[in-house]
Amino acid sequence: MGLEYYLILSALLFTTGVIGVLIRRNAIIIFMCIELMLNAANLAFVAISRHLGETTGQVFVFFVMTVAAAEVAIGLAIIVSVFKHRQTVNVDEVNSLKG
Amino acid sequence: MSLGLIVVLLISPFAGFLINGLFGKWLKGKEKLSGWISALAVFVSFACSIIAFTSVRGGGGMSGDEGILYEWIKGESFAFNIGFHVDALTTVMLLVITGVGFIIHVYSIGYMHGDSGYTRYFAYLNLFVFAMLILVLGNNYLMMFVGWEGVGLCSYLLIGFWYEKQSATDAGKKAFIVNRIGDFGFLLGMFTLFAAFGSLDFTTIFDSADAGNFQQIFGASTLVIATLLLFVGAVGKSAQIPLYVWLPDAMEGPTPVSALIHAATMVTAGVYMIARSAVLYELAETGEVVAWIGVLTAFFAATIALAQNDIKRILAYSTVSQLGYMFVGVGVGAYASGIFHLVTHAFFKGLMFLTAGSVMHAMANELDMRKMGGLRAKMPITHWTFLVGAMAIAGVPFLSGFWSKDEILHSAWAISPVIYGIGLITAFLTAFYMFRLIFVTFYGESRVESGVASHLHESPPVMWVPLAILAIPSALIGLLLGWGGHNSWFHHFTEHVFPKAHGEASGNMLVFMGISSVVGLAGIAFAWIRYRERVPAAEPTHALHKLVANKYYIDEVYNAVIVQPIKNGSHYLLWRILDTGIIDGIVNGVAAAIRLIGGTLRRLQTGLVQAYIVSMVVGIVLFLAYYLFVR
Amino acid sequence: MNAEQILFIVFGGISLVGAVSVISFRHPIYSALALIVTFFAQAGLFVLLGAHFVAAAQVIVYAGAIMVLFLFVIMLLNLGTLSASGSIVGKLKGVAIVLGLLLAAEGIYIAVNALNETAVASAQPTAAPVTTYQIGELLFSKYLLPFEVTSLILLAALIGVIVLVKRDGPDTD
Amino acid sequence: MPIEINWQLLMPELVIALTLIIVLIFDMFDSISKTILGWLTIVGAGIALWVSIQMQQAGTVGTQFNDMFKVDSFSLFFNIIFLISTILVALISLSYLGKDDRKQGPYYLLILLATLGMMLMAAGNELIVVFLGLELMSLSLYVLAGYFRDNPVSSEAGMKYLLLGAFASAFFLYGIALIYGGAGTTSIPGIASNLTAESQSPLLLGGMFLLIVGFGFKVAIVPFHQWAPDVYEGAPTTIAAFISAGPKAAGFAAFLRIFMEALPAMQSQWGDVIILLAMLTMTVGNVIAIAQTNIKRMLAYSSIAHAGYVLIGLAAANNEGISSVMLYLLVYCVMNIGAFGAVILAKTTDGECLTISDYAGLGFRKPLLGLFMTLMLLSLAGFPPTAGFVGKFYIFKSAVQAGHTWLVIIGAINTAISAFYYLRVVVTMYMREPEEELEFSPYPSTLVVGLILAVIGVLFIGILPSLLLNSVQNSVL
Repeated sequence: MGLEYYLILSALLFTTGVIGVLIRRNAIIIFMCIELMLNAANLAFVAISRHLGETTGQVFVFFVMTVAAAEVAIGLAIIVSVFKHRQTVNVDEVNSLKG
Repeated sequence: MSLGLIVVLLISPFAGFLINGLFGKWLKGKEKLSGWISALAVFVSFACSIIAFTSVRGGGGMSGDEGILYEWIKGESFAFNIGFHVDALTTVMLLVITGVGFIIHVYSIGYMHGDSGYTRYFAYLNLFVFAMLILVLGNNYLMMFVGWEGVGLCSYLLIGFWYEKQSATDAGKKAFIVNRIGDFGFLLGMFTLFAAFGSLDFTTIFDSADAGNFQQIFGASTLVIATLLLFVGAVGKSAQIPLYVWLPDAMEGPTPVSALIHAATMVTAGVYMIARSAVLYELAETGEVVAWIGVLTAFFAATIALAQNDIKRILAYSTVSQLGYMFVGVGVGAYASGIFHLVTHAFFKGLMFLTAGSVMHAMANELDMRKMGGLRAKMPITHWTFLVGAMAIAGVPFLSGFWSKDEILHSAWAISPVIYGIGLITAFLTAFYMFRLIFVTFYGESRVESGVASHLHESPPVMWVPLAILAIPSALIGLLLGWGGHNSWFHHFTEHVFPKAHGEASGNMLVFMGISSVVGLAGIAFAWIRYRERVPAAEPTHALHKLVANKYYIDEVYNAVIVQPIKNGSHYLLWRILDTGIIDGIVNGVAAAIRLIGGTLRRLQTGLVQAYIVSMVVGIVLFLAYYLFVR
Repeated sequence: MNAEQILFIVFGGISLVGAVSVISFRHPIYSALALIVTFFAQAGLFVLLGAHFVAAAQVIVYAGAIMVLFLFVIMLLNLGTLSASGSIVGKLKGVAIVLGLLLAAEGIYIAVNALNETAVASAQPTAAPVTTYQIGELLFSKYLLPFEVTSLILLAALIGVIVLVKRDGPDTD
Repeated sequence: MPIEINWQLLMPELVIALTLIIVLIFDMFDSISKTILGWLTIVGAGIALWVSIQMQQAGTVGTQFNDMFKVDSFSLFFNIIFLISTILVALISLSYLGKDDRKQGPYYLLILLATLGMMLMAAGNELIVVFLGLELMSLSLYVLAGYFRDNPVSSEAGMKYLLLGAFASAFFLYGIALIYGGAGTTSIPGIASNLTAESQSPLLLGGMFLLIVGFGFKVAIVPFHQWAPDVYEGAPTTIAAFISAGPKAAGFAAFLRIFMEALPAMQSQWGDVIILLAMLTMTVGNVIAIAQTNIKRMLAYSSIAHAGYVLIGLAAANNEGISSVMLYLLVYCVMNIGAFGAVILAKTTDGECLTISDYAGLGFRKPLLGLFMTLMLLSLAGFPPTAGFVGKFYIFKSAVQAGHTWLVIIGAINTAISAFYYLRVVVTMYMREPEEELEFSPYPSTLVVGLILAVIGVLFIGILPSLLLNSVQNSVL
């Protein structure tokens, strides 16, 4: 399988994530979409790593997963603390800061 | 002379400022200490100035590269330096600033006693001296500008010192804004010079200008434009027509401030600047403009002073008027004479402000001289010292003002008899209004309100000793430095600084001296006739009285016909239209447009996360498209 | 069509369908489940690429840990009923889809030209899968610094979560 | 294979890590007063600062961890910037956090972690390290932005920062993947040696731009800037100061390192986009700042505009440009933290003064506050003889040298626009009468000390720039 196909798949997954971030109101789903984007990047890393015949890309993916886990933990915690104030996680209802 | 000396001279008041500024809380209970620290700081500068002075007298000095302390910022073909230029002109200014400054600091210790902002006051005062020293010590226009702005800032802080008083903050604002107009001119002048010479250093500019070696950005008139723009700055700072309006209001500040800043030092910065730039003004031949503005200011301010009853305001208008004389001096090419008048004026006007302060101190801050009278008996020292100052300014023979004013008028005659004539009339008016002040305040019946009269007293020694000290140079300095007119010691001392005056003063010196003396004495005599036993304002009760009081009915007419229109004109026409109308109009117009755009763009900031993401993604898509498909 | 291609199409197809489902399901729980499916399919792709360790980590970390956290929070906040009221998508739907399509076009353009004067073009792909042993050794030698930094990142996350959601007791528990 | 570690090269990072551990341990014991934690942070950062300065003066150079961590005068200079920011922020935080023990520990821990992240970004010689440093910094900042969780606005700021930040990070990561594909490596020297000629490869061009997106977000470049005003306004003021200073410098540090060291071959391709972004960023930042009434938001837009000025130096892409950027960032950090510190100082009994009209008459009523605020704003506006002027001067000069005259003209116009809103605050303080009398809290002494340090810094650099300049010019890449 050529690298192009993997990269196309990765681009499509990434874009799906972007669209999700743009259209969904629920902060948790937006966050899932961001995870989707990170995964798409991971896919690109592994595919490129394979085609280059070296391992950096795979190790990179390992680090990205750690970061993603940390980000999710913090992100969900912040979403919970916003929820406590507003009883909602819809991002378009959390807009008291503007201008 | 070493750089170290100059650095100590410069830094000492700044150290005083820091001590008073930073440890103000700690010094609160020890106000004497605060005041003396501040005075000592200026005294150190004074001592250094004397050393610098003797060095310059012995042929020393500092100019060009030797005065450079360090390079501030550097470009490919230019560098801005922090450096000093010390010559005769500088040392004269230094002695005036630190000498008069020191005396005024000492005086303030007594005068400001018990004020809640005591340490703040001395911190500002020290900072002012520091800024003024930068102004005169700098070896380039940039440092001069820094000092120029610095003194403006301090002046603003000190005028508005009693900020609880609405009139004080208003006066502060007015001074600040009017000065901005002038400073803008100075800034533009500086840009012009930089564009023409690629440098702001005095030595570089003057040498290149002399050699005709500069970029003619506006054709041959480059220098004319530069000098006129710089003069706009001087008009603002030195309160000349049409920007003089701020100075009388500036009397809202504490009186010693008026003495130091609005009589002796800051307001003379414009005169110093022109004297320093003498080479440029000679080449550009713009001196005559300076002289005309100067003489008109001198005359108008003197006429306004005739109609005032507030002691400090009379002194303020008198300052404006005397500054006009100085501009006449430097304008007609008699730079040494202009600076000489600056020196004598610093002493006698400083003295008069301080005596006015002494009167205020005794009269519970009363300034209206109609409510005074007969103070001579209760306040002998104040009276005598004031008299010395007034005689000096009036041009009584052999007192200091006589020498310096006479030199200026003598030099003006050679350029334009009209200027001379107006100057002479002004000299008459000066003598007249000053002695009107003396007679109404110190002579005649006491009109002091009974409550105040009971504790009318001479000021404490910390205040009257400075008065006495200042009275001596006010009386004698003219004789010491000015004996011999254009061949005097002062002229010899400063001869290397200034280019040779283009028109040698003609005519017999003694004749001019004679005319001046007669005019000055005539003014005093008129004042004596009219005000020896009369009070200016009280409403005339019946027709006969009116007739008798006709002379000062003219005062009122004059006031109504000339003074008020001038005041209103300057106030409303100039102030309202020029400032709020035109300048604000332009500024506001542009600002409104930008604010409108800003307000519109601001609406994009909706607070919605997704809207922000949309703009990010739009940016990414567009830029990526540019990279992938356009390039 | 060989086995690799078939598997690529299968796993790739599942992950894409899963991804689209994530953004189109109304209920967050379904979205989360769809995301898990996507992650599993991606793990399959990793295996296909010879990255066995990464595939395992993908299942354990993503599908196992991260998604459980998501589900936990969704249930904690009881979001199912909340988002059922009103629209699930924001006002920017139209703009978003146009932008997404443009971005996808650019991504595909980049991907198609991936072998255009780049390092990958001249490289020799290896067929042999990378073993866990190799990764492990790299992590503790060449990539020691990043490895240590990840521990700091986890520390930051730990502290952060405690700060943000730990209940304010009268005392520290 | 055994790993040789030269501990001396890692001293500043190790000192911070050690401080981190000490603070962590001290935070565990209930018997210890937690207010000491802030002081520990300051002392630790101070030692690290001293070590960094020593190493910088000695011209220490070296790499560690298989070339992944590069210590040179560039990274050490940025360490100095970060540590100064950290110390100043910790100083202004001491009083801001109040006496609540539970709030202290995590706060300083997160600040220290963020500082470590920044140091990694400046020293990272490998995209992995830069990415991890960036994430370490960002994650700590997300939490800090939402640190006052009882305050809905703070939580909102945290959430916005997190969602937008994670979104930008994903693009950044994708960019790294593309660069990895294009260059075959993620090591910065490796990329540079693989890309000796200009390349038209979409993989590289796309990757390069996505890196700009990632950094552009962190340093708030238009159009990736919109998080900044909301986060600055909502976050605790000390954290707004922190976010606006160190992380911005860190973003630019990595930006410079990657674009100047890894991608110099593609300078003609990123150069013009940087110019465009610089113009956009300055103008949008300044123009919107004029319309602001909240001082924290105004400072946020001003910080966006300042990112634009820094981009001018980056666009010059010569040694002059790099040194001017470094100088500017140092100056900017000091003056911006100072400005936020002055905002904290203007505290009334019912909270901070955040509306600009609240500052009416403060110049006379609170002379010290007025002085601090005025100096910082004048410096931000770029008036001589403050540090802001020196910084702008060298930025503009480098751009002129690089032939970007138009950029300088637009920069100068923007400076004029910016003077308008900075001076408006000053004018309000000194020339307007307050509408209502506000009761002010007494000044906390630590805050005043922090502000005095900032003032000294601003004036020192403004009056004696040459002392610092030599050090900066020796630190270029």
